Amino acid sequence: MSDETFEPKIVGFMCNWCSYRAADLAGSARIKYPPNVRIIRVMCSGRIDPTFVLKALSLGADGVMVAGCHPGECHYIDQNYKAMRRFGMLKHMLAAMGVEAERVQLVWASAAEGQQLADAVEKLVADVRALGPLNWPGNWNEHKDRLEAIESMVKEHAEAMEVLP
Amino acid sequence: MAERVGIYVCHCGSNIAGTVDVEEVARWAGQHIKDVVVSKDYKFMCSSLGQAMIEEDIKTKGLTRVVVAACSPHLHEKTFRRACANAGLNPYLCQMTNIREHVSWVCTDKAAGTEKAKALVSASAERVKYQRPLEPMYVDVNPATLVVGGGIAGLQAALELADAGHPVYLVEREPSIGGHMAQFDKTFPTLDCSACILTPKMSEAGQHENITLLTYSELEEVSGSVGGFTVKIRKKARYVDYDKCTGCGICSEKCPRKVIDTVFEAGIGERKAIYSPFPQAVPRIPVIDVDSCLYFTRGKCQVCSKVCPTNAIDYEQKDELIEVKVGNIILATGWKLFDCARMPQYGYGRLANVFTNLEFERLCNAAGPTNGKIVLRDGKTEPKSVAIIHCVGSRDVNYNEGCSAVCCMAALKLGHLVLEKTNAEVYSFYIDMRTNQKMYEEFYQRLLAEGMHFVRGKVAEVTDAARNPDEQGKLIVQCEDTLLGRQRRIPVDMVVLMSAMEPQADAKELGLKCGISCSMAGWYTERHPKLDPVATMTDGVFVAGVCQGAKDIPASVAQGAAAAARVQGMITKGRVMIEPIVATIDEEGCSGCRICNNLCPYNAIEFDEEKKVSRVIAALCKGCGTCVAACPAGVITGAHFNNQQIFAEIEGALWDAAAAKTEEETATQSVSA
Amino acid sequence: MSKAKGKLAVYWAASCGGCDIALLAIDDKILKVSEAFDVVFWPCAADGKVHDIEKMADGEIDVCLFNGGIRTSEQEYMAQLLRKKSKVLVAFGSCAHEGCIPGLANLNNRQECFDTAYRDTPSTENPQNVRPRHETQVPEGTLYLPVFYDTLKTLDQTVPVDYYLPGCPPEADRIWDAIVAILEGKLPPPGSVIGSDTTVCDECPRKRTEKKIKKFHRTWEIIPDPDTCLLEQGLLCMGIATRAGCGALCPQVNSPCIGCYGPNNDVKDHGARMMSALASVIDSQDPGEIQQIIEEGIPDPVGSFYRFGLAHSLLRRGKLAADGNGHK
Amino acid sequence: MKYAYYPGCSMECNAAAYEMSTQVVARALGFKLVEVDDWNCCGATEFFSQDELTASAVVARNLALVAPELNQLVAPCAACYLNLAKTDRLMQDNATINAKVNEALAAGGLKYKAGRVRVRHLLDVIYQDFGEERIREKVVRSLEGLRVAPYYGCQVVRPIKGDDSTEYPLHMDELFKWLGAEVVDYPVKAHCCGGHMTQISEPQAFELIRRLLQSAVDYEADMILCMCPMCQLNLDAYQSRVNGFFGTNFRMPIVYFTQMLGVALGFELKELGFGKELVSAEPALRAKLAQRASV
Repeated sequence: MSDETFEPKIVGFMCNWCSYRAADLAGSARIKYPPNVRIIRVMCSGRIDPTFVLKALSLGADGVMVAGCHPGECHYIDQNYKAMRRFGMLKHMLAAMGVEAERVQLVWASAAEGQQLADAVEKLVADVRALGPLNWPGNWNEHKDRLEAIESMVKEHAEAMEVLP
Repeated sequence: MAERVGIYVCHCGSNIAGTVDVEEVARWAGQHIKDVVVSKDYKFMCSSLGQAMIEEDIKTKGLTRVVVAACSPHLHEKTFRRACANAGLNPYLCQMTNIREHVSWVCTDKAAGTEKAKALVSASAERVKYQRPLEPMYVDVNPATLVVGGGIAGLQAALELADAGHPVYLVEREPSIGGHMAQFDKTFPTLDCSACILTPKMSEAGQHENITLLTYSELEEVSGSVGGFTVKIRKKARYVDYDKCTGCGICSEKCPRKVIDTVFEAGIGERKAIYSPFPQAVPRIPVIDVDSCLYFTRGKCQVCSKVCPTNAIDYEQKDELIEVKVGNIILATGWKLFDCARMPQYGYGRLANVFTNLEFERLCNAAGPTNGKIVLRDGKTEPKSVAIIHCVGSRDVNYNEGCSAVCCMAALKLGHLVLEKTNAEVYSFYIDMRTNQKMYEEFYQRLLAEGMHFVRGKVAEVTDAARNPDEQGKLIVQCEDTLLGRQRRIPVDMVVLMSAMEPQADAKELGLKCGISCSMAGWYTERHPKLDPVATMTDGVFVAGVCQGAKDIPASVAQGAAAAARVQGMITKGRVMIEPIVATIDEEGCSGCRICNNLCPYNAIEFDEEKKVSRVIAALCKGCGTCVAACPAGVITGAHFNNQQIFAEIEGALWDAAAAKTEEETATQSVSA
Repeated sequence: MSKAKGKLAVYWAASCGGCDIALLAIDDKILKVSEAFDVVFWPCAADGKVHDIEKMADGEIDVCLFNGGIRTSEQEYMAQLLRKKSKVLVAFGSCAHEGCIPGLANLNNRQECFDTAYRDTPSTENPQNVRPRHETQVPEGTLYLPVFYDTLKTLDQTVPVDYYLPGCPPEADRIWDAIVAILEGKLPPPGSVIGSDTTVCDECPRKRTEKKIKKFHRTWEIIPDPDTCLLEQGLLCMGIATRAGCGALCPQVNSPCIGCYGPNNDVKDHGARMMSALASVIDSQDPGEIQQIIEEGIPDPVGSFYRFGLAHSLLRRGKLAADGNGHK
Repeated sequence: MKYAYYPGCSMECNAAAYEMSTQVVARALGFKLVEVDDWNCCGATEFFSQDELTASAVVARNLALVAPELNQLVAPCAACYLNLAKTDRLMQDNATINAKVNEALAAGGLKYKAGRVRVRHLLDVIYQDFGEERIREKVVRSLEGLRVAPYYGCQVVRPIKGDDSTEYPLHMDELFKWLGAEVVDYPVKAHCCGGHMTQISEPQAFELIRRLLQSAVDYEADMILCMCPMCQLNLDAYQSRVNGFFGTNFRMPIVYFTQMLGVALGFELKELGFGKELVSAEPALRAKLAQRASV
């Protein structure tokens, strides 16, 4: 994939009360931002499980946005602090796995911050675009010689033993 | 058995169809998404015809799941859930895809918009297959209502509800109800006296059998939810026994300690250390200001106690925390004045004869510190010329971007009062004259006829740096007159700053307690700016008056009444539906590790010491899902947002990104092939 | 058990061999196994030839206990062969189940594995820098070694697996439970893990209360109280997120669970579950402090949370070099 | 504390007193000013209006030359400060200019990532980074009794919005209150000094200068404090011409704020460049501060 045509695929996990509504507001206000983020709604950023982020990356997402209400402004009192802690833990682990920090970003946006959310999307997309595709599933595809080696082994054994078609 | 999914893509006129090829999305979904048996596009899905189409398909085509790709679920989720229910499908088997706010309105390129819409539809379609039927839960509505704020909006709301026969708790931070309206002299455009129209309402509220007045009190904590809130209120110590005091006022009269009254008199008048803010205060029970009271600060005096005929003074009184149970809450907390010292170029605080509009209201008010005489800061000189500067701290990106809505009319009113009471020339410096309500423009015309001078332009500065003898000793208002197209310097004796209305300093904090948010400007966010202006995103919490946005008295009254009407509707209905989105713990799988026990702010998770398992109390659970994400054994399920559903949604959203996997899968098959 | 004897195969791929020993740890019950089965293939214990297996009819082997992950083309071939010849294929032990310690090498690529094994370890004496190669020319012709992969795969990432027997190694009692289930035909639905679906906490006698963690300790830093939950003492005990079945062996001897039984049913990613649970109870609301607690307390997050499950996790491995296949 | 330092051309000749006092004050407060190696013209006042892109490229070269380990650049001259800050802002906001400027820089083997360097005026550094407590500690000769009129001019306060008010700035006022001076509430503190109008239309320029001087006299100030070489030049050098033009008799000393800060920190007048101003500040200093120390 050449850089000119690389359109990052990004999954955004957003809480029902603030960040999802910020995205709604960005829409109502016709604020334009890159179309790369596909938003998945959860009730609270506290629902966001690191597994979701890993799942998205493992399926080929180039980046992930985790968004919630500002700290201290959670609709569920303080559950977004749990999101903050999990994000810190996840970030630490992803760094060890070699995933660039810019690919997974934590964003706080209140329901009134349509512009801020749009800006955050713009930044995330620009950051990921600069890093290039992640293509995580491609990461565990083996070199071509693996297939050849198995085929030659199958052939060798088949010829010797005449067991396999 | 495979689900039978129906997909409905809305054009929303051209709102969606303008930047998303909706026909293509529907066609693609029908061909590429598994288990889709119907995929259609339609001009307006939310119309009765659109809904009927879905209902018809559910019945005739045996749909078991429905996806509606249209606007935000916050707008129409209920509509489509109802349509499904009408056709006998559990409403929670319907999923909305937001391709308007999240796609068509934010995209510029139609091809990109169409691709994004496909991904979102795919996500919903994969998710909806795993959705489970849910039964809504109902709670009874407590008929009592809490109204926070005793200004005109809150008063109106409280009286409407009380008159309808429902109990109301009216909480007010100051010693008396009345709010800002009690400070004003006249009201525009009719010029009737503010106190004359307000005080009857105040005393009505004070005497109403259904209203419990909680003045000098503040909201401490809110728990529970719509229908059944529990509210903790701090009744601050007045140091006066509420039951013994008759409100005779001798204590204030005899109190030797005078202080500047920065609240009611806006800093230009005085009050005593034991005081009732104004003569018509409701209740008439005074309070002791401990920061200035001689007894509290120096340990001696006690004059008030000695003169009180009913022994009502109680220096030992403590703050009291009370708890009330209500079904709904109306916030009508009003506003505060912009701090004009933040615009030093206008000289407030530096130049003596620069006043705020609130100070000037008190100056004009016959019950105010000057008995209604308009005089300079020296307390005696009548000004010969007065400049009224509009938009101070409002319509200014450096302070408040929005318009304060009332200042043009208030400036006209103050101008009229100056013309009426003095011989001064009056200059109004305005950016735009906004007089767009009933009888407002007529009032503007009246002031033009009365001889008030109007200069269109934003004032650059108010200075005492004179350039010629005429300016010597005056305040010079420097301004570009945009109608004349030139700079003007107008020397005056007195300047009145029409200061912006700003949200209360603790508006955000109070909003959080009640679970509602503020706009960027700091006003409470209504559920819908046009169609639902007094409800909020939190069921059972309503807003009225200026706390929702700057507005004048008639609009505040209308909102107060509107909020009361909404609450009455809830009370009459008797019960409200709450979403069955709650967590459940599989007790078989729970090993009692107790990770989740500390995570719930509503204490909805209890630990069974005997069985060594944790359990969710459904009635307390608000469905945030934090415990679901935290459970290390994965045995907590969040209804409507379970792992399976979200994983499927992620997979669907990335339907076009998973290509790299296929190569691997084909490679593993070489032996068995 | 009067019916005809079944056929049993046991195979060893990328693993330490502990699983073969564990099979013997069922003690004299092994005799009952041999009463019920003819062992047709068990390279670790008895002589056997691949071509004997190749000559068998498909599905001729009743049960194959396969331990070890898939690191080379030969192992992949054997996995495919045994899958084809066996009615029931059991991923036996943590390596076949989730990659186990050999899977931790997925943080590196082939080149780095070879550098470590053939150059960097202190005990290596390899002045000519000899490395294994797939093809080697000798006068007699070409010799082949299996291809060594960049990424270790689990058995079920290679071929369909019927049952999993978790553990590093599986506990003798659990092995016997599984054998009994096989003999009595009382197996759970295919695809299941044979074992409990609760977590180690269920078997752990320590006292647990609500959790709040201000600091994580490494095992050598503190001597934990013997009666209190180890996690509550700041030790990174994986027991909360790890399938029961071992009888909480490690916590019973004052050592935190390291997670060898893997996660319980329906959990997609063992490490993520653990991270999520652990992070949730960190006792701080300050982003800087949170980061400090995490980074100082858990210097090796992958080794801590994915010690056994990296190859089977959602990401499966660390990021490879830019050319995509690790051939730096 | 260490900052990159961009002196600009004025500091070398007509504002030598500013440069001298800046260096003395920096040493006394313990911060290091590392001069940008091989700096060039800041574009002065008019260049940006003539050719924005070329001006940006010329100015950006200075930003690019800031040593990589430093991320704050201090400019004492108001025009330099504004041009440097404006260029950085322009490059951040305008991708085209950013790209073209970097293209130009690349020709000289340089590059500049917009936003890397925070451009600050000297007053802001002293006011914010040292702050009241530390400055008060350093005062050895209080300016008590001296009435000063703080004059900010235009370029430092506008249009780049800092932390001070853009309409009625107060930081210099506060700084001199810490030093013990009586700060007059100088209402024309951010008005125009005439700028280059002196070269175009003297009557216009003289009127602007007269207003500033008159206001200082009205408020009984002993001197006007400047933070811009252009302001100082106009108010000081043209004062006698203004007197001639209007028949007035102004004798208002115009000095740099760093000079008076230096006095408060206990330095000798000579070290601070006093004596270079045309309307001597010495009589005022002697009269007001004589009894305190060896002025």
